[in-house]
Amino acid sequence: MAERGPDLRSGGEPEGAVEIHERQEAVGRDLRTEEMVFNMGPQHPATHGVLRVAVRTDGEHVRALQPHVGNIHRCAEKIGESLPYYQWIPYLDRMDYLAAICNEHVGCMAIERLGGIEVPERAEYIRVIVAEVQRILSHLMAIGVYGLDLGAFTPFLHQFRERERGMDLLDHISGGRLLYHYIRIGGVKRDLSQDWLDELDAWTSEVERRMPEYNTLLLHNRVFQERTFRVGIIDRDTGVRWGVTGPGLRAAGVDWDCRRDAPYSIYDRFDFEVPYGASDIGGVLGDCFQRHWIRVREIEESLKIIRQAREQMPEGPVMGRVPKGFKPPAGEVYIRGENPRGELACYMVSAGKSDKAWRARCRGPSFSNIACITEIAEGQLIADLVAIIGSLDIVLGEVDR
Amino acid sequence: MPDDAQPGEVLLDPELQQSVILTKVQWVKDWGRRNALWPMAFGLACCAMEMMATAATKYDLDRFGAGVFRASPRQSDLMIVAGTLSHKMAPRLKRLWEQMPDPKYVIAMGACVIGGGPYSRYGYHVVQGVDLIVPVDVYLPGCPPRPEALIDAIRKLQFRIQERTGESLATIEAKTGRKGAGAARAS
Amino acid sequence: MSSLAALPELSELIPDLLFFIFAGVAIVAAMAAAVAPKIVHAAFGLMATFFMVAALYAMLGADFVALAQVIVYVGGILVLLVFGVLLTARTEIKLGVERGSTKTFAVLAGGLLFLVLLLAIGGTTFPTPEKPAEPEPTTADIGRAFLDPDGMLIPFELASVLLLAALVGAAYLARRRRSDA
Amino acid sequence: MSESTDTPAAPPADPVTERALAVLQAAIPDGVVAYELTGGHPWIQVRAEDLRAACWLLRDHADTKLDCCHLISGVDWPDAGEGGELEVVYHLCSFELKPEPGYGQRALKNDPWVALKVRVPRDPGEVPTVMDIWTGADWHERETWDLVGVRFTGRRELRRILLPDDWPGHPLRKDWEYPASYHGVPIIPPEGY
Amino acid sequence: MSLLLVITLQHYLVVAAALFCAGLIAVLSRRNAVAILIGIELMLNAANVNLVAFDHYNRLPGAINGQIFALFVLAIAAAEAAVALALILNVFDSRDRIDVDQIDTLKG
Amino acid sequence: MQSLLDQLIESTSWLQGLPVGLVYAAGMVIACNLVLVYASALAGETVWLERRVSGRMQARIGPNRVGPQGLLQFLADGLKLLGKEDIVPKTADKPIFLIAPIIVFVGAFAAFAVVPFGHYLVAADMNVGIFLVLSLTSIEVVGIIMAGWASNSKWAILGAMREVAQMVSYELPLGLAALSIVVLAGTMNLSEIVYQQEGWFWNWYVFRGPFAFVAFFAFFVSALAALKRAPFDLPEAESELVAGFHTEYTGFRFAVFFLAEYAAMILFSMVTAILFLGGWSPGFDIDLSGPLSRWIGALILFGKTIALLFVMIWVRWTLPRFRIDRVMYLCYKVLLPVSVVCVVGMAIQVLLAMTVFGGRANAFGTWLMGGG
Repeated sequence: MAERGPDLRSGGEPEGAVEIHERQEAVGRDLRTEEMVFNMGPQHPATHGVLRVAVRTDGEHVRALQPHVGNIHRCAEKIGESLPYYQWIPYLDRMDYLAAICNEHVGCMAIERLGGIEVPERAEYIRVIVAEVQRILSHLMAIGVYGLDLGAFTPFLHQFRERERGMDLLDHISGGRLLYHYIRIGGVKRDLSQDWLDELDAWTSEVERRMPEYNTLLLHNRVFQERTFRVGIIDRDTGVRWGVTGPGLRAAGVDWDCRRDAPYSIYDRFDFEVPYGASDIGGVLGDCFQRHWIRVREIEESLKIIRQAREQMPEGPVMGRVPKGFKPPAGEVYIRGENPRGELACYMVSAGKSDKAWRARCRGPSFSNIACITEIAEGQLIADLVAIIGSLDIVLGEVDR
Repeated sequence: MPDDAQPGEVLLDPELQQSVILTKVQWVKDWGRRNALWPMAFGLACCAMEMMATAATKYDLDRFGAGVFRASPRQSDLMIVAGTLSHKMAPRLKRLWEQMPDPKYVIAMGACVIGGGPYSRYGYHVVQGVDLIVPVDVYLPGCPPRPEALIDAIRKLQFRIQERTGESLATIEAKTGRKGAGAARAS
Repeated sequence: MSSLAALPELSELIPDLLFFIFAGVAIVAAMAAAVAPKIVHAAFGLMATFFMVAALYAMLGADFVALAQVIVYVGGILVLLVFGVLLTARTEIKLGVERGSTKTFAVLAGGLLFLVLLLAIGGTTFPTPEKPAEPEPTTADIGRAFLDPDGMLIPFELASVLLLAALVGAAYLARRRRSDA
Repeated sequence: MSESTDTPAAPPADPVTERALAVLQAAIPDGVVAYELTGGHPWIQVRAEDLRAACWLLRDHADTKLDCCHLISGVDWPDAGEGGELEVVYHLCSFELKPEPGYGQRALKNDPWVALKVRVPRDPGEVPTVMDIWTGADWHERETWDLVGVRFTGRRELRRILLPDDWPGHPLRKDWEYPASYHGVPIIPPEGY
Repeated sequence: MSLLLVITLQHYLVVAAALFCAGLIAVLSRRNAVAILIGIELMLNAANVNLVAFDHYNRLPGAINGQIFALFVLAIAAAEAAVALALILNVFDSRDRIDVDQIDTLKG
Repeated sequence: MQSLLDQLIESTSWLQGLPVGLVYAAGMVIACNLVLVYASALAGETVWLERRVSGRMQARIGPNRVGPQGLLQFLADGLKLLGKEDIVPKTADKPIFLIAPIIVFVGAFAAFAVVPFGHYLVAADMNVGIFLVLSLTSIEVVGIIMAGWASNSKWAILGAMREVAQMVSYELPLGLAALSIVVLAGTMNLSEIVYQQEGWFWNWYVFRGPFAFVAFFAFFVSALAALKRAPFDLPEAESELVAGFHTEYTGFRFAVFFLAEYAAMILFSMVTAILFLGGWSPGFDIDLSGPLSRWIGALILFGKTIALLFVMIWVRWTLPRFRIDRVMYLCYKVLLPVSVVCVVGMAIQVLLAMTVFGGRANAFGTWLMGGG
């Protein structure tokens, strides 16, 4: 092993240099220390996967940065064009592997709309229930991993206790722990049993009981607050301009949630609040703390939705009529749904000739969310950069698709 | 265990086999190696979540001494390639693997890294198996494999280290000239 | 340490040996610090010198001074120096090589001075007492001397004022100049 | 989808798209090439040279205020026109304008977004950039260039984003061929897989 | 203590002289300001060795003036290093170099 | 040490035939090795303790397969690290890269020489004990900056810079908090300080007045920071700097860093126990100076050390990491003023005890003025 590079994750690659924003050229004489170019990632504990961020720093301060994505580009759109519609659903699962059900939900809705397939009432309720369970799981993960990014290991492992139980719940109905392929075109794979629903109730109350514990460890922790207050502020203008959606946008004070304001599926039948950023929560509008706070609040709201859906759920079949050799007519469809990370949108074009889509396009919310760090992380400390990337809660599978 | 070699037959020097003391020393060394497999904190995609779950509360990889996830490849012994390996990532993976000190082990976790998995047919950007890039010691199928399976893979690797005197696949390949000689397959 | 006085001959050699080790390493490290081509190596040579000098102090019975040497020189000044080196490392390439003539002159001057000093030391008879002072705890004595109004109180206070002035001055000089100010 | 409650015979027009169309037709009457106001996916198609004007208008006009570029998609139509066409679809939405009460319950259960389309010949496939209008369009444009090969003009740098810089071709073109290998690593699965 | 009979004051003085000369060489030959500072520290150390050695070999009972002087030198060295480094950083900041040959104007 | 050896020579016949100096030298070497082995093994077991305790705190189990209850885990880790390939990066500054871990190791382990494990159970009973501990631990900074610089890696150098800034700053409150106990005790000899705290637990220095009480916390927090333990673990913050200054170190050299870190933890826990918590004094009036009972004292000190180690682990696995500016804020605007007040207040307390409360004449005066 004679040949060993000098430093681990940097150098050697031609695209390693940071592109500099035009206005940063005039940094001038303020630089007193040596400027260094870091390559955070693609294997770096804080980049949540294989994101690579080239950072130009001045001491501890970030001068400029450029995220490089595509390290797990898995060609989901090409596969969507190459496979029949129903075979594409598992690939949607793998896009945002922390919110597989939500992805399936949106993808199936798009295909159903394209082919005019109706979904039974009970299946819609089941979809909402499992999607909200998935949202809680995803947010639990986001909260825990955010603690990990900030150096608090324990909340991360504690949340896994609840997360494992929730994953078991979905495992029971689908046979997979992480990726489910439970929601199918025209309905869901199988009905929920009474035992499962009882188990769901036990789990929801357990989550409700544990949330204050996590909040003590993170949300109300002085050190945590000092790390997140006034850090990585995404204000309304920046967020909208960059196309940030989900908790990131709501933390900026935008009172918008697809589930309530543009309801898909049957979300208009439930009564829930949409938490959004305000200056009296702590920190300032749109900072890392508020993003975290919104995730915590959304878990509570999801619990509400689950309970309501559980009460209202009618009896009936769970699978609609899907024609054999499903061939939708020519046309397009654009569906967006509220994923844990933001708005997932599916744009499908059918040429009407085959059982394969002509174009299957997905908007991963993380893709737009992570793009904005070039702007918001400038001038922050390196430690803050970690806090910002963590608070955006990206999943690289969805960024790269 | 694979069928191609009796433990200690091809892979040990005959001289080494005869020397009892050396064998004992080797046993102690291997005992250390197998009980302190520090994985690199290196996840690619979905399987990385299951890898985290394996290290976390319910499954607790740390019981086997394999729970010290090191961020630096210089300090890790085991690379769990968890997730889909893309062509863009492949050179970096190779580089990270090269930065690990010997003896080093690789577990290919998940269908994608074993042979491209679901992306094999149409996924133009997915490498058809991580063994095209680095030698793999244990293959762990599944999409994604369950945490129990990962624990099993690590146990398999531990047995393999003890039986094969700690040599990683890279060394064995160089010695025997056979590619893929002695790779194990977990459940 | 009282019973050490009764040691037989064998152990008498140990301090001598130690002295020559410490002194030798100190001188070699000092020369390395003076001529090492890399400034960082020079700084680490300096560190070795500091340690060895501290050891010499300890041999001279000045334990407090020895530890002060370690804590101030190694823990403070040296770290400052290395920090300065790291912050100005960009210039290292330009400054690594000195002009040959300057170097020769410097070594000549240094060697000459050393010869002169050697001659002076060899030619002088120092009034050495029969027995050097017994090594005893010096901390209390030093403290008393520092706070004795008839002794070192005023210089001590002046030194503290000096340190304060240096602190303020250094902070002022090294402050970040705002380019927009 | 539970659309069974109301499936009218004549589908109503999408109000947001209708408004956007009115705004566009008032300002750049020649710009709008075609439009579709009903159905599951209403859209407006503009000429490529009027795209930027249309986007500025839709973003800033008080009636539309489409302040967010939600998604940019490129679609390859190799059989359309002469030598094929590339279609770029901009899905725009607004966080400024709240949907009217009951918007969600309207017959067309849909979101308040507007689809703006532009079609250009496949070669050279040049479309003016909208990156300065919506900053977030930056990465979407880069991705569309990367995968579909739409050349966005007038922007800072149009580099690949997902694929490596030296990747051959644009994979989502319908006539793209799988290369045999990339840097010595095979891309096509081994025989008999 | 009878252990130091072989080692006399002169031994220490020679060590101090050597250290001083090393410092002198550094000061004379180097052009990097930090390296010159290193030389100065060496010279100060040499002085300190002398002070402590004289204190040890010629001490009146109860008086440890040599050690106290050494401590003063220590304090002054610390102050000097801090100010000098601040100056060097300042010069580096404005000139982008710490080469003493080229810092010949007082005006920054 | 001296007296122990004297006793040994008196009681053993064949030793009397040898030159005393030789016996002393051999005794010193053996004692040093014993201390080294003891401290290393303890450091190794502290790693195990940390992993088990953190496991329990995280609803996990922690290592339990290697040896009984996983007690041999550290042995496996150590053996493995010894057998790893030793990589020196091509662009590294080789000599400095190789020396750096040794300096860190020396800085952490040498200070054990003056730490008394029990009555007379001390390798070198120095009069400037606590001063030596502080000055030797400051050597560690140099080793770390060498490691960071020589690695020629950006993460390493950034970690080293953080470490230097943090360590140099926190030495001030650390030293001052220790100084307030020195004012009270009137000595820097660690054994002497423990003798003064023998008897009932209210004699422990932590309970002697408000300033000592505050100084205890100032000392412990500063020690946490100087040890770069979470929440002050910025120099090796995994999520920020990969592994900080030892990013490029492999195998044995990394193990040395690792061991030195845990040894320093034990050292500071022990010193805290000695300075503030009565050392080997069990908290009630009992004589532990006998040849056998001094080992009981050693066990008691060991227990106190473990308790403090547990607190360190507890803190680490509970709190998120500070940011560098908050770390500096905490040092210069909180701990430094507090510790200065402690020193001054302690001086006033001792003065008051001497003048107003009658000094040694009554029990309260004695309690208030310590040994000073």
